[in-house]
Amino acid sequence: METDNFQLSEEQAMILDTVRKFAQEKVEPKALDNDEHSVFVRDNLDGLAELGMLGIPLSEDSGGAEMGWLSLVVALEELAKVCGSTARLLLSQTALCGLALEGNEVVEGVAGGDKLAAFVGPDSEIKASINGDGFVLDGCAEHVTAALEADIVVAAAKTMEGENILCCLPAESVGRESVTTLGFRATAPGRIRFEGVAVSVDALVARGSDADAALQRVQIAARISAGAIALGIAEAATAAASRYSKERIAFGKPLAQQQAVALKISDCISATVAARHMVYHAARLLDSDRDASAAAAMAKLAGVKAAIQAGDEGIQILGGYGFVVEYHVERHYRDGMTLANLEGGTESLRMNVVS
Amino acid sequence: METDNFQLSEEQAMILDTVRKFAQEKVEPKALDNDEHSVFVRDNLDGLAELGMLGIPLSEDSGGAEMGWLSLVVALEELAKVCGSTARLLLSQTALCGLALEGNEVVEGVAGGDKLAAFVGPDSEIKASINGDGFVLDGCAEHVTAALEADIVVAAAKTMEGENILCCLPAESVGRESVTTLGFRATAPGRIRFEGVAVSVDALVARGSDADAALQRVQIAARISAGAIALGIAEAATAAASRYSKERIAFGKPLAQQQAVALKISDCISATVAARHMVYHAARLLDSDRDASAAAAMAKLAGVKAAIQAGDEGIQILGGYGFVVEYHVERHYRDGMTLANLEGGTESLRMNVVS
Amino acid sequence: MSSQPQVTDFELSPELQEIQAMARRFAQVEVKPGAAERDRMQTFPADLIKRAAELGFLKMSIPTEYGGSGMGSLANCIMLEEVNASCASTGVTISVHNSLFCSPLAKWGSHDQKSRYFPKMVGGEWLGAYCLSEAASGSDAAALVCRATRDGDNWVLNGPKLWITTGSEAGIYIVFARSGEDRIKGISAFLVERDFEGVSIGKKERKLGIKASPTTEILLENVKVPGSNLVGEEGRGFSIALDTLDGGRLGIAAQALGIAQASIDLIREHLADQTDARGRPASSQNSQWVLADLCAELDAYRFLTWRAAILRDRGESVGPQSAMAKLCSSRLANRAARAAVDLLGLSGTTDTSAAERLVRDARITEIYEGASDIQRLVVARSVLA
Amino acid sequence: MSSQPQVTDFELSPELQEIQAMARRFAQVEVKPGAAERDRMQTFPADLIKRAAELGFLKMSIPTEYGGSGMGSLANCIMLEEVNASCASTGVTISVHNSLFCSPLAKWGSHDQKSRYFPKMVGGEWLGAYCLSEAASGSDAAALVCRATRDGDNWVLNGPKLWITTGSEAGIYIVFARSGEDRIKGISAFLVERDFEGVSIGKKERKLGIKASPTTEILLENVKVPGSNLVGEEGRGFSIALDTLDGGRLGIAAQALGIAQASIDLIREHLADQTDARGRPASSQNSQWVLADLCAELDAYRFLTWRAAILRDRGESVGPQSAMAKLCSSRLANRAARAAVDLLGLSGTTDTSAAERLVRDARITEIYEGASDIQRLVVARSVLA
Repeated sequence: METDNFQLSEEQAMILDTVRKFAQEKVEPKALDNDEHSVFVRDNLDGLAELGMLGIPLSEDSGGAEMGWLSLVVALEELAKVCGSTARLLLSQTALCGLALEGNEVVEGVAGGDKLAAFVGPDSEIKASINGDGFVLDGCAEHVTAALEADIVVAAAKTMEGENILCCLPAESVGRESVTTLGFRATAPGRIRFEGVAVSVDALVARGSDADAALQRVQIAARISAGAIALGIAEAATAAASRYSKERIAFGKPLAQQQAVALKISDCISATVAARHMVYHAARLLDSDRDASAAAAMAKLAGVKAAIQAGDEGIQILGGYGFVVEYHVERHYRDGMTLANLEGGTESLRMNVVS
Repeated sequence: METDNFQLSEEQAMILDTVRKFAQEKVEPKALDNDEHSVFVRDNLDGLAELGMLGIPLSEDSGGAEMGWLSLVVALEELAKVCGSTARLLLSQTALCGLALEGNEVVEGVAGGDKLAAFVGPDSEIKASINGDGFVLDGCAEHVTAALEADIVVAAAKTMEGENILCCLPAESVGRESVTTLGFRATAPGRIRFEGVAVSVDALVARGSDADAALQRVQIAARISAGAIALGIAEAATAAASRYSKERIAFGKPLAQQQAVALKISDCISATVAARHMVYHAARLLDSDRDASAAAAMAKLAGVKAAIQAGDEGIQILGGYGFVVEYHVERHYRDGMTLANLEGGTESLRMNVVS
Repeated sequence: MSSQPQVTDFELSPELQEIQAMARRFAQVEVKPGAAERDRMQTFPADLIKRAAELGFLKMSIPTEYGGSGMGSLANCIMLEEVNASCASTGVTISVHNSLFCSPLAKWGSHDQKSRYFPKMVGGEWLGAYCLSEAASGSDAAALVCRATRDGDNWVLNGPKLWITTGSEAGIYIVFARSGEDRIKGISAFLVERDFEGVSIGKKERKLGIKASPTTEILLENVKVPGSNLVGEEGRGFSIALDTLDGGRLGIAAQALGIAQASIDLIREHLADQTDARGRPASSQNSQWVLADLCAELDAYRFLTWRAAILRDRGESVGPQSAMAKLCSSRLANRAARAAVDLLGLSGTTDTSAAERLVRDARITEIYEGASDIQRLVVARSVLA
Repeated sequence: MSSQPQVTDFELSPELQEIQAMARRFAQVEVKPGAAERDRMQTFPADLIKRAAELGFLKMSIPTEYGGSGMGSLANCIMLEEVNASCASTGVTISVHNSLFCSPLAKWGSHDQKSRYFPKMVGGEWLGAYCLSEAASGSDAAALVCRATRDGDNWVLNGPKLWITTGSEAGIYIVFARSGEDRIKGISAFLVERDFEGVSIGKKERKLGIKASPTTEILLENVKVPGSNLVGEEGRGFSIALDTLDGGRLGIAAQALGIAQASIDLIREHLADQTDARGRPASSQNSQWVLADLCAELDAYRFLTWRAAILRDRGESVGPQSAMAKLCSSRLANRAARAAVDLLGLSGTTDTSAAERLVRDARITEIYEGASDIQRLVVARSVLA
């Protein structure tokens, strides 16, 4: 399962090496503890910023590195292998908030990591009503990454007339509550309430067809990015199961020699390889300015499927050890299932493939 | 689902166009009838030979075109969209018999289409016993493509001591019986019996490590090729279901507007796209002389899975129309299931991925 | 028998066990041997149907007062599972006769109708068939356009019916036709004899499976049907059609169980040959695991089918229970047959084994008498009601 | 009650219906409200266990002559499904006490043992636990190394036991230890009181689910156990362990059914809000279809579980039937819970709904008391025997 079969450029290979090293040295040691005690992984985000790995796909004008989406995919995949929360936070900061703010003056702070941002997407169906030149927002977003710690909130909302708006608000202007989540527990997830939140003209990032276009860009990029995280999760769970199966002796031989175990691992590998093809392909389409909409939906579907399958089978192969936190697989399983519902649930993505 | 997203070379695009035209004009019109009445599709093979499309991946020394395995994949995929049997016959003649005979003087006749060949692979576990300088073969191969019409039989066998041999025999020297098969009914399928069949030194193509290497090459190439056929079947069944769902009105609207139908088609598309990535990737590995063993196993698994899924769901979407021969999908379903058991069954391929 | 329990602590009553044993003997000894040949040649099993009649299998849905045995749905399911395990074409012929013709006639027909027709059905002199589907109305059955026009005391029927099981072999049909404009209440049910003038057999379908059971078009051209052959009241046709399908689905669920059982038996025999020196299974874990999963689900869905049949025998409405039984059993039949093809290897794809026929026959069970999506709709509506 | 049918035509006897109603009331009114909080805080439901004892739920596997109600496996399953639908941690505590401790003591224990211990178990004064697994012996249970050495009339036990449900809350354990060299016949079963010298509670596991049920190590260091606490004969331990698991698996199957039912209820409530102007379901076909599939399978696997429990109540060996029930039910529980997470959207992944707890709790049902592959092995061996 070497990624070099997948024809990465030298730049991408460099990013892979840098992020892998960071992930293994800085992120992995604390991943279990951060998840178990819901410790926000801000330090990992800062570390990535120092390495120049925060604004990978964003334009140079926005303070990004303009290295393309496949580069971000590679970085997310590596991070997700050791800590889904860190990868999730990077996705939120870059593919959601950073991309949504491109062209806006705030974006540099986001791309550089100085301003932590949280994203409320169209899934949350926030309502906007016209209020003079600006708007007033009402509604509730149930599960928002970094909600509790963000400096700013980037929110999509829709008017009664069906016009999309995209705005950027100071975090103090919205209601924020802690929620316990199934996965990504180290991302400071929270519920964000909009109860008559005023949006001034200054806070407006885009509206009408500009907002539509921005949200469409964000949707596609975020789905590909989520696919990459899923891929990393799938690989980590498969690797953990494979490792355990070679070490664990049962009925006089390593578990790996039980055909039933070998077949489970085989199926996880196949699903993961398929997902990698789909995710990389979608990222390449996006990087070459082609329509990646259906490819992005398929990439996220394939990734999430592989992640849940590998998490599920990984737990099964590890047995009791799979059910406890120390072996990480239960975390991969929870993160995978959680990812399925973010950036478009499975049902809506399946519909996107045919529409 | 355009193949041009998959970065074909100009040569490959040319093959695609040529074969697609041939498939649509010559093969498709008779496909239903050929299958229903088990008419052998020799004329299609001859037509491909005339177009120079028979020995695509074989070396020039062997009378082939040396255009690589991805080129064959593209050709098989196009043929399988309209007639699985024709694709299957091309696979047998080229990826099984032609490749197995490379370096042997007989190969030119096979690559050019003058000599029709049938292949008995290691799956059939034919036993070889030493007989002077040669061997005697015993055993039975249950389902052999072109068995009833072949001029020569290329057979693998194994001695008690575990030595593999590969030989080429005149078809008259083996017992041949007609069998009714689930799919690929227009390939003149048959049972081949070896009851003390003598193999002279002249008939021996390879033995020992040479035979091992040849069989390994054939196995990988044949699996990738089978994956390509599966891909074509999956695409055809998905397309038939999609077309029908747009035309058929039920409950006051086209079937395609029923979400349950749309989701079935969506899942078939995802499975097919994943399979195409896997098949093309494996072919490219083989074309660049890299180890394609696991990739070939995964490619065939993904292809067959997509083919059976699309055949099954296609029938379901067409309802009664799916169950009758005129709408082709039942044939795709039968061909897909049959393919699963040829060139290595699902269980053994899944084991190959991890070994 | 309705007052006695039919299933106690998950075991059939002695009476039902007897029917099961008789059906199994018939199926294994008489039905199984020629099944492959009949499939290949598309030969209707006329002799077997006569034998089934002799054994009383064609009069099970006919009340005792008309010469039947009035055994009910569960007995019918028990018998049908056994027959279908040997030959799905024979099985569906009996199922349609019992569940889709005799059963609605017994429930909705007049004394006169029953007196006239049941004597011919009891011994299989006439087989019954069910004409609901049309070219443009499958799952959306209420979209049918076959017309029934009043002509004095008679009705005149016009329009082709499609996908009629036993179409060319039946002596009589229950035909659903449009007697009025209302989408639902404009449909009535009629008894149409094969020999009525204007009835003819149209195209015979060339099919994936159940090839020994003729599926044909039935063409109705100015067919004069006596008023006395209207089943139930005018405008009740659609509810008769749907209620009948609730029962018919149990027959198809039983068919699916039989196909699943036959597939499992094939796999078991295939694996039983593979033992180690101590006589323990030496077949692969994969094949054993697949077998275990199939066996567990077969038992489970058999109970689901029996439960629905018992409720129907009590006269209760069984829409969702019957839908559950068909939904699960038909899916299992296909999974089991595909597993048999898979695990039998190269023999699985040739007529050396029955697997290739089972996998083709299984496929129809998810389609006819209500496709699986319709079953899901029925269950979901009931759960969300 | 063993002479009376427990299930007639797929309906529970009045007595069992009463137990079901009582358990449902307890589960919905008392168990459900605090379940999320107990999960989050990993709080053992001590008060609820007392209430369960008051309702008689802890004495169901204890014979009447020792103060129990001797209700048997089916009653136990009926009760457990209800409790588990509200809280799997509470459910497994009761299940282990009944199925894994009281049940083997009733079946294999001496009169002296029963007289000494059952009075403490009847009212929940002591909870029972089951100590089979060790760090290196999970599915391969016979590989256990915990030693039992003779010392005069006593035995001395040494070695840690792992994955002990209710480990830190139990008053007594049935411990399986190696009293001889033979892999199978060298294992014996002992009753070990929590307060015996040398017994201590080791590490408490941090788990994915059933977090209100403490899973701990039990450390045995030179624990002196009187000879009178040997259960059954010396060397019978492994067969006692396996037979006990056949029964325990039914408890886990019931737990899985409860989790599946709770997941289905969540989905149903979520979809019930979505109706069109005519009050018909307006939720997506996808969600309705998923719901229909789950409902059908739940009914089917409940029957599978009941069937096995009835056979066990009759004293028959139920290895394969019990394995089928656990295999299917546990898979369904996970599918149903994942579907709930999926269909509830963003609320499915937060503690706004119970889905995120159900999906975590469900996961253990495919693992403990014999992982699914072991169930498949049991079924396959029996089918191929």
